Amino acid sequence: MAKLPITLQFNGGAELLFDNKKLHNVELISEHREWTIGKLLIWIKENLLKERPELFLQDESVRPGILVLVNDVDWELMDTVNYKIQPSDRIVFISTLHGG
Amino acid sequence: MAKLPITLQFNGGAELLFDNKKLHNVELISEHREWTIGKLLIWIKENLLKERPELFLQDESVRPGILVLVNDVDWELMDTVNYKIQPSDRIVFISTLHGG
Amino acid sequence: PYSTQLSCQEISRYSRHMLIPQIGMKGQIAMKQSSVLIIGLGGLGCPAALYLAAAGIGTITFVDYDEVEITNFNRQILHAEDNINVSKVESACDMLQANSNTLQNLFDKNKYDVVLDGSDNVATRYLLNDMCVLNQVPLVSGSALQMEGQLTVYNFEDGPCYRCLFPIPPPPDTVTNCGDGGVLGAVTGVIGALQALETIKILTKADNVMSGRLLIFDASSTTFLNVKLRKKQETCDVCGLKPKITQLIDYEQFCGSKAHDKVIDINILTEVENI
Amino acid sequence: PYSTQLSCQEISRYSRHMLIPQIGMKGQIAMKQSSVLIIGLGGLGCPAALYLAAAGIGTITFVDYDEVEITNFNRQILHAEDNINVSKVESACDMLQANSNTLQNLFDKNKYDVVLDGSDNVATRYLLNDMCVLNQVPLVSGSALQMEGQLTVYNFEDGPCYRCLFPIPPPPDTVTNCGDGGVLGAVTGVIGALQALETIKILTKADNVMSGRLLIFDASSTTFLNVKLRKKQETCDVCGLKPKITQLIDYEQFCGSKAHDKVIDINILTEVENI
Ligand SMILES: [Zn+2]
Ligand SMILES: [Zn+2]
Repeated sequence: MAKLPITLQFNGGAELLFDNKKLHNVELISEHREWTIGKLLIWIKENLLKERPELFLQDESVRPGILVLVNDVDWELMDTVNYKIQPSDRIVFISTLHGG
Repeated sequence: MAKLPITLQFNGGAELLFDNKKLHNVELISEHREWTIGKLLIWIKENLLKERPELFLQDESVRPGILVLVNDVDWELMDTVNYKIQPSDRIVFISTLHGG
Repeated sequence: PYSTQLSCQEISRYSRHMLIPQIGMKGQIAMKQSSVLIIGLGGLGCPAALYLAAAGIGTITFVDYDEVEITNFNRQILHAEDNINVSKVESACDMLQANSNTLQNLFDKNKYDVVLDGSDNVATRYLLNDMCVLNQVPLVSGSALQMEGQLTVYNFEDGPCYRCLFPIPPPPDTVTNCGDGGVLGAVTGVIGALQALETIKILTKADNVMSGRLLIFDASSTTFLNVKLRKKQETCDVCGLKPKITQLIDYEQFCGSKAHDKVIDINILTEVENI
Repeated sequence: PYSTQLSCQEISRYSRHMLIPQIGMKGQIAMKQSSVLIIGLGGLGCPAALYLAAAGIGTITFVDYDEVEITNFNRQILHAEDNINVSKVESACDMLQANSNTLQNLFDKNKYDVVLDGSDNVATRYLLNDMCVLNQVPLVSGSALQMEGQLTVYNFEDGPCYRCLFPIPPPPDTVTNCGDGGVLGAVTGVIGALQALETIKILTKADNVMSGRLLIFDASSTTFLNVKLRKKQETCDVCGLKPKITQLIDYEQFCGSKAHDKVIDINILTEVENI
């Protein structure tokens, strides 16, 4: 049961769903299977997300308007929900802003 | 003769002494001895600095007004000229600006 | 004069720009010959307009449907206090001592080199994106809320457009505007000045335009994240290989929300002035 | 009114700030009761002054010894075109509709909560640093040249002062000023707005002030480097354990150079106005 330490970051208002805390250092327990971001989203829903999951998740992905970044790179370039999480990865969930 | 690849960066006008090039990827050849920043300064003088070394170096260190950063940390916190360079280090030499 | 394209007075006025190697006389002439459209004269549009006017852009066109209110003064630095209830476009033109010239179908009659998005709602952002893709104009996009700001350039070279990143609009109840959430003036100042910078870089054909990258500014820690974005998407509804959107649509319906903050009247662009 | 310390009009005016959790009513009242000194009304001082005035800082004092020139207009956005040859302090006060009030020995008569350094030469920077250390006031320092800018806060809590970082002034022939090298207005806009931000953070007792850190802005790539600096140095000549400097010295002699850009008359602070 190896441990997979990663950093989660929420910005652009997404942190409001997580006790207004932007940085979360978490340890995933990796039994046999690998951790993908898809799996991480479910873990977040079950472990971190206190209320109104529909403001964060939709159809097994993030809701429209949230951008996911893996080590400062758009997850679209990293195979999105299928990306295999590595130790020390920093995964950022950023809600885009529209004000001006 | 192991190779020690590092990135050198010059900013704030210091790049003018280096062909106006801000980023330099270089490989130091590490024979037996370790490379310190003190030794690197001499290497820079002999290999990269084309003219007027006194605008960059003074008394075996950088001239007043230049700040040295090792992986985004002030070299004063890293033992200055005695810091032992590690592979992939990014060492930034920044000339402070005074205009407004 | 040193140049047939710049007067002696212009050379004095812009000398501190022309001394910069990346700008030079060539860049200054390019800026003089350029035309920029600024949408929204709020927290972002005000500083962006100030710095673009100060840089000597030849023609700047403003669009804003709103009037000046007292709640704007914490950040909308172009509007004078006696201009409460005056249109923002007039108020900005007052301040920049500009001429006025009302227009209707902006893109029909004009070729803009850059559009600068300082709007404050999702519907306008999709509208401007599609307008820029259909007219092949780069879109310098800024946004801000509370203590955060974001900056990127859409539809520039092989970089993505807004729809490449966000094919589906966010659910309306997840969107907070500045009227509800507040915004720090200095944050809009940083982002607006950065929008002016990117505009100048595009006009002067500089390298490293913020296309395919997103700058995320967190003012509460004074940190900037610079992240790499996807390229233009082949599947994009407007800039992709088989675009479904080939003319402007009903953006309020598409987003399920009004362009509530009134930066722009989606149907008729009424208040427009050039400087 | 909701508060005995803010009028209804002030509550409307600053509502977009007071909605921000990190500011709130408490922060707004703190800003109203604060006094900030801005040195230099050039490229940095202009946007900083605009955003601080817009944020509702109670008293802002300007110092600048210079007059408005045509070469300033690429970046010094507070000065109106008809104000050529007018003092910069007067010109800024015109624009911000401020009252004027001439002072002499600023620090003798006033307690500033923050000093904002928008000066443009080495001698003034050492003078302001020592003045702030001797009077225990944080110094929000910005600088810019061509396409680069730098920002940090000196003399705040256990962070370093300017002399901790730079005990010895740079050789005069290594210093380039904006008159020689040029500077992009949008770059001074970004740094000036960030100086306003840090000032507001200090006044509202926010976390993560840019003390012990340096922000390095490269506009040619739109990248920001945020680096960690040394702490206050025990050996520092002015803020250390055994300071050698216990009163102001001759800074032009110390630096071997004139305060050439005339931001401040080192001997007599002549042009000063409060808003
Ligand atoms: Zn697209
Ligand atoms: Zn010190």
